[in-house]
Amino acid sequence: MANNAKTISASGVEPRGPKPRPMLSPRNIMIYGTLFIVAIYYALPLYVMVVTSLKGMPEIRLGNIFAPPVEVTFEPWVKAWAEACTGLNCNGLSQGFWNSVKILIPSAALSILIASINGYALANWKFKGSEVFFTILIFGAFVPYQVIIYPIVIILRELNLFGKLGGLVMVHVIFGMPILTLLFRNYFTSLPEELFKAARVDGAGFWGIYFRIMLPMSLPIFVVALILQVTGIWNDFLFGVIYTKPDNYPMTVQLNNIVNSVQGVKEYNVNMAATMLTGIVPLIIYFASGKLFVRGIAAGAVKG
Amino acid sequence: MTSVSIQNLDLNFGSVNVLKQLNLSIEEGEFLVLLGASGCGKSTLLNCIAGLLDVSDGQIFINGKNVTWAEPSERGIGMVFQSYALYPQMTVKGNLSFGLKNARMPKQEIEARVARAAEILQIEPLLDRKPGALSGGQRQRVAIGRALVRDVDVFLFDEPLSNLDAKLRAELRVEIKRLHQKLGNTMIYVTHDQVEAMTLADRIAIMRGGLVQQLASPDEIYNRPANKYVADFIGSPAMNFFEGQIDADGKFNVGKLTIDLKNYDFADGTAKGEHWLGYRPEHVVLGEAALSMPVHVEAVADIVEPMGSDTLIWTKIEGHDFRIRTDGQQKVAAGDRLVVGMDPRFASIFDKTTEERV
Amino acid sequence: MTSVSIQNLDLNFGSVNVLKQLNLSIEEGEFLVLLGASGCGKSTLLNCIAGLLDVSDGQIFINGKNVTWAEPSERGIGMVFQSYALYPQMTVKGNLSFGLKNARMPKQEIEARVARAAEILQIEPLLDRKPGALSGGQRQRVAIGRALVRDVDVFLFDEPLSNLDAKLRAELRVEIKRLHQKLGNTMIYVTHDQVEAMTLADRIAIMRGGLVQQLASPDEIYNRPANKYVADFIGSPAMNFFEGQIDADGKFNVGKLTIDLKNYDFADGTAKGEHWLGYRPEHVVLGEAALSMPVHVEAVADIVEPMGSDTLIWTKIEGHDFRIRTDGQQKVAAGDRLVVGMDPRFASIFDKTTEERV
Amino acid sequence: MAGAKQPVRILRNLNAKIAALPMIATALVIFVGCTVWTIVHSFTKSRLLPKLEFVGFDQYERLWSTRRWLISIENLAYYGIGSLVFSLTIGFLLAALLDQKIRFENTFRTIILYPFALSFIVTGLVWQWILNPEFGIQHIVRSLGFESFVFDPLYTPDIVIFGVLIAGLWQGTGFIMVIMLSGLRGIDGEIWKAARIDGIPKWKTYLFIVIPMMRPTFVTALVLISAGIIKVYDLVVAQTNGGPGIASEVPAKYVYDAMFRSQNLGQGFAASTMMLLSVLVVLIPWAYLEFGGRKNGK
Amino acid sequence: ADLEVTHWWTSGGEAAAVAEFAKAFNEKTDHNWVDGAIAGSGGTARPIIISRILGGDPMAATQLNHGRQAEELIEAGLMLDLTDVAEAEGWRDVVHPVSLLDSCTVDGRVYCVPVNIHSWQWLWLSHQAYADAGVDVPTNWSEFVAAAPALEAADKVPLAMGQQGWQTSGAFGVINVAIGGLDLWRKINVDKDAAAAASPEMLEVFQAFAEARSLSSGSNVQDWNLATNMVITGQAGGQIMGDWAQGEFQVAGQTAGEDYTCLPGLGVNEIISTGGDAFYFPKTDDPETTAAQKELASLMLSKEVQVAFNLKKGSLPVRGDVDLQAANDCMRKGLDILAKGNIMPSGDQLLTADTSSQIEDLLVEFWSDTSMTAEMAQERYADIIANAD
Ligand SMILES: Nc1ncnc2c1ncn2[C@@H]1O[C@H](COP(=O)(O)OP(=O)(O)OP(=O)(O)O)[C@@H](O)[C@H]1O
Ligand SMILES: Nc1ncnc2c1ncn2[C@@H]1O[C@H](COP(=O)(O)OP(=O)(O)OP(=O)(O)O)[C@@H](O)[C@H]1O
Ligand SMILES: [Mg+2]
Ligand SMILES: [Mg+2]
Repeated sequence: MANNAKTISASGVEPRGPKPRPMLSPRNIMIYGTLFIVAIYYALPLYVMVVTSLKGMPEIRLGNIFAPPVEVTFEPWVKAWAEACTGLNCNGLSQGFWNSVKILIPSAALSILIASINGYALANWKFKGSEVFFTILIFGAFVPYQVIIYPIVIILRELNLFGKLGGLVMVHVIFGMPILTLLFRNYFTSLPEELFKAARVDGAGFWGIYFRIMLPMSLPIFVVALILQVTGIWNDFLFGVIYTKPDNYPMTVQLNNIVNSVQGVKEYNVNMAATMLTGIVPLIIYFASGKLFVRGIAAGAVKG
Repeated sequence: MTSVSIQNLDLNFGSVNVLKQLNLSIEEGEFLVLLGASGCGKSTLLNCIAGLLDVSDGQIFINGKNVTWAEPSERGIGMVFQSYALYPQMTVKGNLSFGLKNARMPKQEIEARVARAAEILQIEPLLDRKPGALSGGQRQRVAIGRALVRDVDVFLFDEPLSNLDAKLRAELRVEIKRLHQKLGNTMIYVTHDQVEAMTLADRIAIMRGGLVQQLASPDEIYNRPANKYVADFIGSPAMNFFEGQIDADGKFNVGKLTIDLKNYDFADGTAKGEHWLGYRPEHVVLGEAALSMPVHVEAVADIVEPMGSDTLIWTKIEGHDFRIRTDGQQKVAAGDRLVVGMDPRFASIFDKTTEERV
Repeated sequence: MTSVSIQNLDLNFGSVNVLKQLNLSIEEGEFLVLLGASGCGKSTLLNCIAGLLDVSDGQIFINGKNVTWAEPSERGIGMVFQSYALYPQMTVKGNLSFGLKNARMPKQEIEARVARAAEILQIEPLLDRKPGALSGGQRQRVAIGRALVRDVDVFLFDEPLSNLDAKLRAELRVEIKRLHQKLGNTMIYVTHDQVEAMTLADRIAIMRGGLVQQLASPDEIYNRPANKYVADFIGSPAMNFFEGQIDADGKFNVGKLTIDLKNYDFADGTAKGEHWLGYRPEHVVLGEAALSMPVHVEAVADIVEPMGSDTLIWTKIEGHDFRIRTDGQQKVAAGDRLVVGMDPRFASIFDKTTEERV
Repeated sequence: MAGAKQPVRILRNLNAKIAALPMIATALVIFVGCTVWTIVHSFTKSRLLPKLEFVGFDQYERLWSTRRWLISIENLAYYGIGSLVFSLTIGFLLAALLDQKIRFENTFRTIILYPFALSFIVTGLVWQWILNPEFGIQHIVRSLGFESFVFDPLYTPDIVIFGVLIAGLWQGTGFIMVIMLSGLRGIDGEIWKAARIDGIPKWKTYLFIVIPMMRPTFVTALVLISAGIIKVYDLVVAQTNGGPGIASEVPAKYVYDAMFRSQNLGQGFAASTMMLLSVLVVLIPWAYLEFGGRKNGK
Repeated sequence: ADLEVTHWWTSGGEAAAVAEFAKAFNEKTDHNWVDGAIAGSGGTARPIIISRILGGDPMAATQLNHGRQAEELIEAGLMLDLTDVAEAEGWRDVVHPVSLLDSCTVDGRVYCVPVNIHSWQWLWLSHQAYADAGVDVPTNWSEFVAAAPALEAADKVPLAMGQQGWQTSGAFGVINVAIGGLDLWRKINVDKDAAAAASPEMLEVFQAFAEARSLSSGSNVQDWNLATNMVITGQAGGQIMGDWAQGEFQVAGQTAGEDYTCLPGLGVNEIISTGGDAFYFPKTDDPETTAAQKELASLMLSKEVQVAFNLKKGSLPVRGDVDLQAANDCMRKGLDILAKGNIMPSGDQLLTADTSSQIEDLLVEFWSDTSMTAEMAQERYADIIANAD
């Protein structure tokens, strides 16, 4: 079709209808070519992880990390999940997985709840000094963790929360608060203020407006917050190391332990399987809700 | 009886003084329109009345009760917003009953009130829809309904029509007027559209920079504007102004043109010295009839804008831009010579420095 | 000579057919306004002419050249957008000259053109400011200047005034008109504001659903609308309509009212059967004078809207809403009995089914 | 005040204040309290346990004469500048590519963004594996016949930080791209049309018109990247653990090691105070631009 | 009671050794060993252990290198006083050398249980590598250096070395004593004599260390046991590593003297350091736990456990009165040296963590940065010693 139109115009016939655009224009080749290469760069590590985790050790030693497995074996996965050892504990990652779940659910729920209420209060119920606290909080988003790791150890000790799940949850809530609060504040600020005024005229109070008016309108931002928190908390390493004990180690810490507990030779396949297993939860969350995430970000979530 | 009374109201945003010692009192059943340019503090004043802003100083009384510190929901007011501010996740019914539920009213009573409001506003068939599925006009009605069900004494409107297109705006304007006739509540209505103000108001308060410039009936404001600002603000196209002197004989001189002001009702005898003379474009008379007017002068049509029902003519008289509004059947073309007739009775004179009407 | 000619233009967005076999031809130096409700395809058509959208079918000629496949910059058009689309980081001068620099025009030539455009638009003092530091009207002028410097044959405007407030809009409207008189370029102007359309256009194309409903001078469109849609769309307040029958005698009957159409210029003899009769609110005569009109009837004023220069009266005649526009000095109050006079010469008759003018 | 009682100010909107208590507590106790605590203790001789034995600026003097700290700072500078420059350019270029109304936009975006979901630990391990000269890229290229090919950044002290950077960019650019994309989508479409009518080529439109217009987006991205840079820790721990030697040490790791490995809290606090200072150097101009500038603009 | 015990023994041989403790504890008492292994060497584990103790949620027992590391914890009263157990069981009499117990003692109170003697001073040599290269297995450091070119020619790494800091600084200590002699070492580490650190003798040590650096240039592994693995598989000629490497050879089924050779003191200066691991017992409020802790403490020093543990670990028992029939060739060499009294304290006992990590940082940097000369390193070394406390 396009070809046809071209010959006609070349032979002097009037242009008519849509301008012919060849599929293989240099522009398209450039764009798709670049994107393709970029996609390979980004996809490669995942591919390597998957492929390596499905190989046996001998095959790895023969060594092309990019080659697909000749003989697919799920043993590394089984091993990583249930058998890999750290010291005397040979339970693999499974325990860490459940620990992470136990840490994740309350931390994410609580931090999102608190941050959304904070954001709501800051957006709609400004009181004297609220901006000051907010500024401090935002400043907190940029404070290197190292600056406050140690004092928090002391605070947790005084609260008798150190090493307990509750302590770690509290730490996650605290460190998630600045960014989430900013996110929610910006979002609630972007909602029409008149809605809030209307509800006040209708006699709804602080909580009434929050639960009945604001919450039902905030799905996009909750999705963004949820994704950020789930990935953030799941992927956390530093707090997991410092503020928990081995019983409660989250998955990342166990991953690091397993990968660094070398017995004889490094079992790259098991390591990669363990790595995959650790990454799988955030990946699923991300793949399942990527579009919403992008939309939420675009909705001004990250602005300002 | 006074329905709403505002005494020495001050409102500051930080160091910005938005309302300045404002006094206003509104009679029961009156339809008061707050009119003014953008940013003059209309919404701010309305929010103060509604209790959505904490006043910096002064007092607000509604139905004789001091409500300066009362919560918005306790003031006996209902408010309709520019964006309607309907709760998007609730049905129309939910929207209407939200305030009543908050007040813990018995279910039956709620039902009854919602039904009554829906009937008044003719939105019965929409009760189970969500706002997203309503047209602009329907949303507007629901927004009014939300105030209606609460059986309030005072309705506050903040530019309720400015998001709508011209056609719908004209229709809903009439509906609001009908509603006011039917309900008889006090209504305070903010707009910056002078057509709305003129058509709806019992009285108009023209605001500027946090001060009320003139508070009077539409007729008065249109015909006897209190100062040059008001005169310029009201009327489209805007009033024509001449800058000139009034001499000892009570004659206004601008360039070669002399206008005898003997029929003009000065506030105190006559005035002298530098003044502005304002004349509305629609009071100009053209053609034959112009010659019989006390003042007539020749001019060349610069631009002609036919608007169907009327025609606007832009011209220049004595170096001042001069607009003429004449009816649509008058065939004038750009470049035509015109005879322009004016009647000093319709003119307004403003002091050059104070810009107050004399 | 034809400046822009559009032949059998089709445009689809996916499966949505936005423009349907549209034909339009615009004379050189003509000021054509595309008028229509939101979403009718005005901007789409303009974008097709500008080359910003690929047409699905049909051809576009500008100055006799087939530009269907040409790049926007090669078409000899300039475009002014609703949001102005000024480059915010460049000064006014930068905005004006960026396109020229890009075309590798010699520096001197650029300077000269910018200076000329700045002079025409009286924006010389603004040349070194950034758009952020300009008022709405000034931005508008810079946006026009950007088209001006490129010395194009055709100016395209996409609702250039709709972001401005009423006052400024009226002023700039006049300025655009002046500019057109001065430059004499072809101009295609999109708006949904009928006042703009009426005042600016040499010809108006009324669009609806991707089709041109009527293409004629403002006067023609106002007085002889081609169909009921156009009649209803143009004029504010809208035309009054009566639904009735024309009998064998050429009389229009609605309820007890009979209107003799003998002075109406039917397209082909007389018509019979179900029809609409339209009558403009401003053609109504009240009071004494009404009695001398061919048709007169009594009615009760329902709502009265004084608007300063005019007064709108809402009433009901034979069960149909009926609007009357009369001058501002007429004192009518709601509830007054009126005598309403109409002249059939000003009426428009539309077929009941096709809604075409007969 | 005739008749009406003036309510107590504090009690106005009490619920809002109660609801904000966790925030207030966090802001005051954690972010102010703990920071001050750390700064105060950075002037002490604390070893394993915090002690208020002040030693003036001794800790700082020692800090700035410690090679490892200097290397850490240097690495942070390389890593920081590298990740700022590359994140912004790559992120923007990718966003611009995706903005060309291409097919499979979602697929490409998903592929580019997924690493963001992974932890730095995972990222570090994978890239350690891919950059391993005996198995990874070097090995592959060599086995293709290029025997002398050398690509072992993680084992070459001079460039190890760039090996870390590759992994860091892989993890983070997707997110920057999404931000850029939403910034691009936020640009008024009429600007594009105006530029086309002016006959301005696409790349010029991006360079001279769109990028300047996206300043807020760039600032947001810049701040996010900077905040991430200063905190970089997990990635280095997982990928190189500071090696080879101390060639890929970073300040965050220095702090951690000083506090817990060397058991010299004072030193760790001094280093973290320096980190805080460098954050402020980034943050204050930003805050000024964002908030100060906005006020002036209006 | 459940006792959580943290340690960083996660490699194959180490884990097997810990399992002996766990087994004994579970079998011989009513209590339960909860293993809290932390992977990735003491550098990773120590912070975690310490922050937990400080955080008020201590484990019941933890491995720590005895010496000055725990001093402040003890001073802060966070550690359980074991003096009563020690006195009741006469530790002072059974622990040999008694200096090990001294380093657990602060102000006359005993706070830790030494569980083994680890000596760093070993050079492990692969018979296979030398056979492949066609040279004899060296018997001392200079022979080792001389044989290097032959190994390199055979595409082998002369000296295997992991990339972790403690390995580098450990090897330095070994070379220091072997090349510079014990007196020099004492002057520097015990007396903190900066002049000695800057002496020409010390320069020789640094030069030898630089030589080691160049011999290990092909060694890219991270972990010490991977380096050991290179020796086991014959990819590398030798490795300087403590006696715990023994465990890896054992797990790999190799026999000392046949498959590999160990040279104490690099074959130059036969001496071993008496550092080692010790267990500390953080204080708790729970009397039951305290009782269990004390039981574990005494169990760790008991004869059978010492034997079982040390055989697996490859280290020497801390009791002079046990008989290690099962000990292999290398262990016997160690025991002999111990019996002769050729012992030296370990660096951990003399330098603060701060100083030793400064030295470690320096050595690690030196090791990886070939542009740094021995002189440059020595200068900075002397500086650190001058500022040590
Ligand atoms: N929250 C606020 N903080 C600071 N200044 C404000 C705030 N709200 C309004 N203002 C300022 O107060 C003045 C009056 O604002 P207001 O909204 O009352 O104007 P308005 O008359 O309603 O205008 P419009 O017709 O545009 O709605 C304006 O100058 C505005 O900038
Ligand atoms: N990019 C697009 N994709 C799909 N549909 C579109 C697109 N752009 C416009 N349309 C549809 O085409 C129709 C015509 O749109 P157009 O913008 O031309 O209307 P318009 O007359 O300019 O309206 P307005 O007065 O609101 O600007 C509308 O129904 C619109 O929904
Ligand atoms: Mg307002
Ligand atoms: Mg449009």
